[in-house]
Amino acid sequence: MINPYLPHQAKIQSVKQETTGDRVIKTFKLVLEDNSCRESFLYKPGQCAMLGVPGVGESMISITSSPTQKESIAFSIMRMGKVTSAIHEKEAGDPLTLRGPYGNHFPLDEWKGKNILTVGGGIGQAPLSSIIHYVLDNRTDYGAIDIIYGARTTADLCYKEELFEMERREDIRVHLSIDVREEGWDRYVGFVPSNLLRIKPSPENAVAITCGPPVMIKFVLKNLLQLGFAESQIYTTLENRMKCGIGKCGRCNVGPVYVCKDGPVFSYVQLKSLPEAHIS
Amino acid sequence: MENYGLKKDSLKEFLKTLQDVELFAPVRRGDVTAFEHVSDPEGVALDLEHQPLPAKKLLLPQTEILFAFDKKGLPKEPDFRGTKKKRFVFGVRPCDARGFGIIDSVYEKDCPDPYYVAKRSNTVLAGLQCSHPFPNCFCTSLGGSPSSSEGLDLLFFDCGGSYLIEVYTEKGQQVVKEAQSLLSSPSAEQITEKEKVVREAAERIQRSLSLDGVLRNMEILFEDPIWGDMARKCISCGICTYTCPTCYCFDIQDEKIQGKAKRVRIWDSCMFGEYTLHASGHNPRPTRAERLRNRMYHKFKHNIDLHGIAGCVGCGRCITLCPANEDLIENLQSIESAR
Amino acid sequence: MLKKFDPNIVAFLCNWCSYAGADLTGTSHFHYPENLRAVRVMCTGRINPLFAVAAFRQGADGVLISGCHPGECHYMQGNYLARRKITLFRNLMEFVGISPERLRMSWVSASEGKKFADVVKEVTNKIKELGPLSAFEE
Amino acid sequence: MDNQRFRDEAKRILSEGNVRCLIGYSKDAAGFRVSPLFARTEGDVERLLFSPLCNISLVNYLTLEKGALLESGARAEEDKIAIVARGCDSRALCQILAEKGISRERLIVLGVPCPGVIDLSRIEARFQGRRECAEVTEEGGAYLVRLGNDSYAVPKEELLAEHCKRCSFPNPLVYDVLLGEPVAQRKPSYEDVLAVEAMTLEEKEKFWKEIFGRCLRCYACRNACPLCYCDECVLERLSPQWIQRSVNGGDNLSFHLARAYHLAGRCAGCGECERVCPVNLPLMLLNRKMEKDMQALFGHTAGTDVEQKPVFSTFDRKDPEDFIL
Repeated sequence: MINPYLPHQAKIQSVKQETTGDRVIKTFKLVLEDNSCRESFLYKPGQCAMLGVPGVGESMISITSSPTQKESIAFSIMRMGKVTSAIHEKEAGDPLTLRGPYGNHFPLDEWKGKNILTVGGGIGQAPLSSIIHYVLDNRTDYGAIDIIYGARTTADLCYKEELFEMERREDIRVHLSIDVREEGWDRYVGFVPSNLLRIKPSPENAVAITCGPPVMIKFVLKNLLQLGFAESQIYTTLENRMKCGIGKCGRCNVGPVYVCKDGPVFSYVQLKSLPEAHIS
Repeated sequence: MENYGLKKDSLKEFLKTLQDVELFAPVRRGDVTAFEHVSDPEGVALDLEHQPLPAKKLLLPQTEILFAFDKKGLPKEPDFRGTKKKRFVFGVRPCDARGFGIIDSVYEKDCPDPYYVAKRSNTVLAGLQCSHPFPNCFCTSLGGSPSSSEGLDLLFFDCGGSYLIEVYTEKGQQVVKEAQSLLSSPSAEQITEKEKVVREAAERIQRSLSLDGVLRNMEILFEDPIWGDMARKCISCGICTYTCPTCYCFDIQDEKIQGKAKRVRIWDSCMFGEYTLHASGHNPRPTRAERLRNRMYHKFKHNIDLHGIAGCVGCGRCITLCPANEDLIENLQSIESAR
Repeated sequence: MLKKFDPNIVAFLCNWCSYAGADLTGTSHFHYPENLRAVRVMCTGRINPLFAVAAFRQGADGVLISGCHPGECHYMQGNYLARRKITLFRNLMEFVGISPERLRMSWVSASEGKKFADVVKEVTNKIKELGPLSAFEE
Repeated sequence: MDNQRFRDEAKRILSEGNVRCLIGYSKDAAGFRVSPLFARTEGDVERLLFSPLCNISLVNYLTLEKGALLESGARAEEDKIAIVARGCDSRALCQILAEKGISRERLIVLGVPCPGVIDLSRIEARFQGRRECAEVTEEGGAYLVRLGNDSYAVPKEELLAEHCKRCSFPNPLVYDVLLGEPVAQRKPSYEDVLAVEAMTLEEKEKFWKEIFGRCLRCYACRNACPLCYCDECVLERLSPQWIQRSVNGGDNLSFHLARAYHLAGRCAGCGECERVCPVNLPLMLLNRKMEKDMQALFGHTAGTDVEQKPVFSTFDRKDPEDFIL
């Protein structure tokens, strides 16, 4: 019988500091040590994995790379608790443990032919980044791509260089924002939900995926509906404290669903049926 | 089904005869009893009333090492079977045995838990019929009974001077075979007596509830202030969940002693505030009201929706042992009568 | 043959006196047993007996807490406060069956290198006499 | 105890306007149990009572009701909570007040001189299987127990809770209203502690190993304790993690040492930790050992003076130091 608690060995290929300030985010690119593990670790955008530091513990982190990026699996991690702090101490070449992938994923096959809108805030861009890379690597399968992303300050923006580069591309529209005015910032200043209303993306033949702080998600959902998006066109991801990743340890439930195995991806329609999700 | 008679004063001898098994049974610890590995059956104490922990802990230990790490930080392949010998658990309350069925629906399906499954398949459960159910027992309201055979390999009925043993499974038969010399065919009197104790035990159940109205009302009561009122007495300890034969939630922690690290899982309780606390400080269930509500929904709605059975067997421990007198039955009745 | 008992001793040393005293012991080449693991704290008044509990659980057979002589605390009264806490905690230890000799205190100033060596010798010998600590085993 | 006078006082207090609720006792519908009642209305007050069955300390509910109440320096115009306090509960309140963990202005204390309460497990065992709503009064050294149409006289000592037998603070120290006449004080005695002290170290280790080995770490002892009101408990800390979560001899010993030490010089002797323990650990032994030694070493008795400094934030130059090298 497979032991789902037994993690695989992974090596850190590179570490990139994404943000500065009091909530440091770093992106860790990992490579599984074992060849057969590498081949069997098949994931899709939206899925998560348990990252661990032996002797310290494990944390469930969403995968920020796309399965089309074969060379490594990337995780963007905010320094927060005991485990994420220990991971932040690690450097390229250091080992970490990895198990997964866990949970469901964004229905990217169903979305073929549609326009994709992502609305992210802060570290919430991590799973959205996986979608963006996947869609860009399968560009002809999808329609227009709009990326709305914001953070408190420029120091808190993840994937800056990459997004600035995307801004120059013809086949994708990037709308960045920060909450408070800063010198040298000529893009939008204000909260992400307001930026969304300002840009007014068309709901026609589109899906919208949002991820970020709970309060941002709440207003983004409201504004998407106001823009004419149907409930069935809206997706988000949830997070909760997790220990096992396989629906046994109990704590990540939102009503009858377990975020680790039934989530983390939920459509607005599903969320509405979960009073504990508190979206309305 | 096979059945046998066993003289009461031969019970200890019967247990001693079981050579190829490791015996687990309740033993006295202070003024309560607890299931433990028993090397000398003389120590077996069949006081099932003062038994805060059900036999659950034998298949789902409170602390279980998932694996140790070697010096390089690599996990060492664990031996989750623990013992090569079969385990024979004697003196299980029928309600607790039904509890395993509820845990099975989570632990044996949909990515099975190897630690639990290994112990489960290696364990023979021998029940003891509850001839005198306790004041807060309500198993009969949840599809069980003091004489339920569900989940058991064999069941002992106390017929005064002797036991009548019913054997339900091949696994149970295998074990009993070894003690054949102590067993007899049950006499007609024993069978009559057994029927009498079964009938009388069911009549002795004093408490009951109906879940129909509860299920209906749970559809509409989620945001009701009833949960705050209900949780007001609760002191957020772990007694109701730890002593529950169907609660299975756990925490995973890495622990290090003198540089030797291991990953352990330890029972956890949804009644603790820390249970759902995010590292960021956000807590989706920050107060006692949300936590008690979650526990009630999990046991009496979600479990029924997901697995077709309530997450409760009516053992009454959470009522008897609650320091604040939270009464599960009264709480369910107040849900039922809320609208 | 029985393996010789080599005790683990954890010492919490005050930054302003005993830690410097221990340094002086080294530079003055006074010899003392090598069983000691030193942890520097800013003042003995900062020490919670939980430090000792954690040390014992982690395999220490003895704990030494060393600070400034009475009246010489850098923060005026930290050592007096520590004395109270440790006095009581030793009683608690004894009550649950752990020899209080496993938790010792000493006053060692920055100039008392010799005294520090003597304290460590005495503590180590006492712990050797008591043998390994079993109470904190699983 | 005159329950009518009690209810009249309660009504008067609740009618004063800025009282959020009155925390008292009410009889459960069946059996011997008495539960906390959070009274707001006159109707609630009719259910209030005090009887020898009131074996729960309500002090802990001040923390549970709202953390804010316990903030020192909270503004007086904010709402008040009224609480029924027996001798030991009043002592706990006194200790919390001395620690400035509570604001006196926001409390209304209904003190009840308490001749001791009944151990629930004893009375449930004595009347096994009876589920009628019990009514108990104390008359002349005996409990008069009424169950349905039957009534029984049971000698007091047979049912009295263990910690009450050793209570030397039966009369409230801190109160706004005193309900009933002061009762006779029992002489302090530490025979239970002395018996353990008389054991050898090996005997003690064995004695406590068996006890701590039973512990389930359900934390009911902590959660029920009126003096355990910290916002964040050391047991929940992950870094540094002083006490590991594993339930085994060593970690359980660590936990109980931490618990006993944190209550040293603070325990009010209410016995809640023992009452709530599902495996009946004699935790008061540890608390009482600390109480006894505090008294002998530093002349400190917890919860007797609202102006008293916490024992570990003060010192005497002449404190014992015979163990210091």
